[in-house]
Amino acid sequence: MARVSIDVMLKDEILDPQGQAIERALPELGFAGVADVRVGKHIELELPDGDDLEERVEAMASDLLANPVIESYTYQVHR
Amino acid sequence: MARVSIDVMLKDEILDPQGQAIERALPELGFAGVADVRVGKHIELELPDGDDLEERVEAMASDLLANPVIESYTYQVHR
Amino acid sequence: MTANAAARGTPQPAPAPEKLAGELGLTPTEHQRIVDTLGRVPSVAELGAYSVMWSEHASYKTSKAHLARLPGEGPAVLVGPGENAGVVDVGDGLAVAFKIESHNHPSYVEPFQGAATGVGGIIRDVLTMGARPIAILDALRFGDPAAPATRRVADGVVCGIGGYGNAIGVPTVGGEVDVDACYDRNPLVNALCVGAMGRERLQLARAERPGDVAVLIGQPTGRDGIGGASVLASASFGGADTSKRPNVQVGDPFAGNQLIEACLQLFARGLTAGMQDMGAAGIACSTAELAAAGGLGMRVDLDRVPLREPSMAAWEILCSESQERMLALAHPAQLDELLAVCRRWEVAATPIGEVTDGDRLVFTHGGEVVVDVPAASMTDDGPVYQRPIDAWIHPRAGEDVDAADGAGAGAEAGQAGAPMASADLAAEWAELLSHPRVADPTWIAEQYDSAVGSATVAGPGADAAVLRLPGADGMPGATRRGVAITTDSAAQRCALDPAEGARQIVAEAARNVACVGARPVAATNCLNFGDPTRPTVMGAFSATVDGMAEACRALGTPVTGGNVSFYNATGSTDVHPSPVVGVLGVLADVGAVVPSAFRGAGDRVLLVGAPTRPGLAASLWQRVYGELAGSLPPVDLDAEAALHRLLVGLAGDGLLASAHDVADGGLAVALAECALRGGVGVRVTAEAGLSPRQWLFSESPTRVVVSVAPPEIGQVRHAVEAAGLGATELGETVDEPTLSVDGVATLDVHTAGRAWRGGLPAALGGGVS
Amino acid sequence: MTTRVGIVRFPGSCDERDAAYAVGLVGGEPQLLWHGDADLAGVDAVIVPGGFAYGDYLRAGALARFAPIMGAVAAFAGDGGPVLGICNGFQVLCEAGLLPGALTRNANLRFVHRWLPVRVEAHTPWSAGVQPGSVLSLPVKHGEGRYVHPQPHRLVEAGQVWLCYAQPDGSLDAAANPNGSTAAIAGVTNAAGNVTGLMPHPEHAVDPLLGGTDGPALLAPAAAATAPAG
Ligand SMILES: Nc1ncnc2c1ncn2[C@@H]1O[C@H](COP(=O)(O)OP(=O)(O)O)[C@@H](O)[C@H]1O
Ligand SMILES: [Mg+2]
Repeated sequence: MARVSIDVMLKDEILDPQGQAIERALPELGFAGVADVRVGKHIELELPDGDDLEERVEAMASDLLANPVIESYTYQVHR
Repeated sequence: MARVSIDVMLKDEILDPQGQAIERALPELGFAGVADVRVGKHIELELPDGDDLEERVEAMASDLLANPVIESYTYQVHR
Repeated sequence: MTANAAARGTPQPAPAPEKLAGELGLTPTEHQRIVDTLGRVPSVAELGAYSVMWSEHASYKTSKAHLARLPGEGPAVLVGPGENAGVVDVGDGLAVAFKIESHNHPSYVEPFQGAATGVGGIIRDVLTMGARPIAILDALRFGDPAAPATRRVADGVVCGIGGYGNAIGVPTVGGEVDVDACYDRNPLVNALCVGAMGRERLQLARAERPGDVAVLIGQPTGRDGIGGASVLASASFGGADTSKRPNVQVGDPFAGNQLIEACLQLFARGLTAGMQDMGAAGIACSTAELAAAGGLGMRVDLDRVPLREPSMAAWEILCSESQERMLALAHPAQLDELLAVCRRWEVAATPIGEVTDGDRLVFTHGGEVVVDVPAASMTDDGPVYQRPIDAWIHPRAGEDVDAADGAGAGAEAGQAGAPMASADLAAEWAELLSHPRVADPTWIAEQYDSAVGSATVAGPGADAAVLRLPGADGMPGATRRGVAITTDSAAQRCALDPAEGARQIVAEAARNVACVGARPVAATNCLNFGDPTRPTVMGAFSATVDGMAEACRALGTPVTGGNVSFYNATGSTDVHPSPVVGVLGVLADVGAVVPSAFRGAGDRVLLVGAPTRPGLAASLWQRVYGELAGSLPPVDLDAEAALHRLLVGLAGDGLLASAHDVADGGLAVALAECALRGGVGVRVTAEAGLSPRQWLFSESPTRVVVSVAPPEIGQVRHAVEAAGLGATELGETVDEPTLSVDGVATLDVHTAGRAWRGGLPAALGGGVS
Repeated sequence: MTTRVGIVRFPGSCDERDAAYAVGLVGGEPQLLWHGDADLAGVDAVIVPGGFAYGDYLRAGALARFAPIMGAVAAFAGDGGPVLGICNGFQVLCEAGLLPGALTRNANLRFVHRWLPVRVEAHTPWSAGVQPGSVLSLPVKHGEGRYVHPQPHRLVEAGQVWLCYAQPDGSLDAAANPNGSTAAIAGVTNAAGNVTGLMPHPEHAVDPLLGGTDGPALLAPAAAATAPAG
């Protein structure tokens, strides 16, 4: 089994209301100068290792975990 | 400015229905053998660099970004 | 306007304008029309603005000529078609704004956000009129449940509507849902919003005084939804990455909630002199419409528009469809107060221009004039088309299916025509109850907050939703007065016979409103059709408009607004002609609402209205057991109007324990719904003269099932007679778990309930959130 | 004298007018409190209403707890003043540490709006006239109402479980639990008992025209002066 973590983020040009709301709140909480907050999903999972591991992860990410119209993803394999 | 990414995950003992839903959906889409799916948040932000950067990030994460009753966090600084 | 007010000059001509115009979807004739209007070659920004303003979506260039045939005026209508939403006088100094709109295509690309922004858009349309949005209804069409994408799309759409409506704090109180393979790759997502206000708060989208300041209120402008215009990126800026120009907008209900409260404050304090929401074609559209409607000009400095991405070009700023934005006009002396109100609600507000004498719409960017056009050339004086029309004729229209009990010639042997044992009719009854068209909507409705606002006297499950009108400050309980609202559609009927289908949809919607005890007063509609360049599609469109116009005139429900959505197709197959009608009714006292559910055992059950006729063409029974064919029993609009008056009268006199219209699935389904909703059994006897299947499942119009306490029977009969209608006593409600039609079919409540409650989750549930 | 009940209005609140309507119906005098103000204008009780404060972005209630008004609410609670968090308000009070535990996404990942039976487990000022064991019919409407606590038995032992999702006869089972809450918990109190929070909406159950009238049983302080509970 391999451990994979996948980050799914809204594409840069897509509005991220959640990130914006956090960014606006932070100064009031005493954290000054924080910028460009973006919030996405962090997914961790295990799957059977193999030569086609990357391929399967890509397919899973683009078919289910992310909607390519508005989201992009990156992943890391921990073998 | 430093770029920081923070992953916030539900603690292991807390039910993660989103992870479970993905785990159930994957076999139907042809991805067999996927296990132990957990879904959390991936937060990216920029903040002013400085000696106390780690301290500030920890404070932000524990005061705001994660709720210690149910969540834990890890972070990475990209300078 | 300071530095840039001085900006002068003529907008720079676009390179290769004809080619660019073509890529933007403008025809050569349309391009020539722009050149003739301006007397010069248009700039890139001008081409972008004209292309979105003259798009089918924004200009109604294909439908305009036909929509003019709809009746738009009536005694209660304060604002008819043309404004952002229709407005109706509901008495006691109160007015109600309402309108329905489609968000079909975006909801296939990104179901959650597509549906969410559809809800946001229609809420802002109603808000713009000065009204507090108090209710949403959603009319949904999904593909065949067996098709691979259907559940994902359905799940995303329902979550999107709830995600936006719940969080913005406007209750979703009703709607409808259906499935058909023609919507496999083109779901229909139509959202209707109702708003309430004092009559004196009415706002019009019109510039009134030169010198008034144009203030952009709400979210910063980003590259959202610059769909059609995205070719500009590659065409004029050296192949910029077009994937960075997503056709999808993202909604922010939180920002929407703040925007509602800020705008209502502005209206309450009289701080605006015109307001326009920003939907399709964003700043270009809102400025052009405000200016043109007032016969004035406007000058806007695009450098002042707050941007999400600093590098946006002028045409991108003009055409952006970023959500949760409004354009307000303010007298300069009131500007500071306006800005202060927005600050309090943490809503950004930025003066970006001013109303000018004359008729020119002028945009400057980077110190240069990038657009300089007559405002009305973008709005009123755009192209209008009379597209070729051919009659829409369904290949199997007119077949005598009712003689074969509805199945039609193509149906499998053994199901058509052959005499049925009563056990089979019971099985058919249960099967129909589980069809998504009539099944219990709880699976969807539970995902919506239908209660926020404390105004929802009747919500999902009622024939029409009923809302008790709030006070000017939004406080619940301010009056006893209420409005009823419902949506209806019948795409299969329209596919067989668009004109008759449209008449019946209006009749059914108004009947639903009358069933709860409200007097129908106005309508709105959303016309979802296929490719208008096909003459038969235009034939169906035209016939639909005629049928709708006739019915709306006869039933006293003028059409105060609506929406047209063309190019709905799965692959190369157009969707059925799919008009959706919303009808609004008025109740003097919400305490007199009539429920659709039976109230208890021992009440008499009557069928009131027109007699039951053979009517399985386009019925739910035919959809399940046959193929679309036949001719519709026509609706008698005079009898229909009489039925509505009768129902409102009976409700006002408190004579009805329940009332429910007979529609999809016929009497069998109507009786089951009354019983299952009320937790009461029912025993009836079928009338003679029709085959049992026709009697159970015919969908012939103008019929209502009512239940009446025995002592009131005489009075009810008398009223029915006076109305020139018929009433057949079918039987009574019983304290037994049975739905029984003597000698024809019997279902136990448990079986019926399981079919009815399980239908929707079985068909559409299980998508991954 | 009528009881003055403050209702906190955050950016993104939705049910504050509903709460005010309910307070008025049970005989109290509602007063909206602005999130940016730092005092409570001398009210006798505080309701933190439902909705989506700050869009519920990040986590439900996470951003609202930093609003200036919350300092005053905490001080009022510390002095023993009655505070009630409804739905989003419950989430805010948990995030603010005024109530134990946390609220997470419903187990089936769907928003749920439904009337259901709720059993009262403990005496609190807000349910002063209600016997523990009573079953009330109330609506829930939330997407993040799954109550989580690291040691639920401690809460039970301390008498801090206020309300549970139950069957109409008062029995507890999984089918009665709409969101997967630990131990079917629908509402809790702080150790002192004056701060309470619940996911169901008593303010939406005060008007026979709107579906039910069990709500006033959980709004006792609002009614105290004119209509003694019980
Ligand atoms: N998509 C939906 N959203 C909310 N409510 C719905 C939806 N679909 C159906 N309903 C509700 O279900 C009830 C029955 O729907 P329908 O069968 O279309 O009504 P009718 O038989 O009166 O034409 C109505 O109260 C309607 O508001
Ligand atoms: Mg109907």
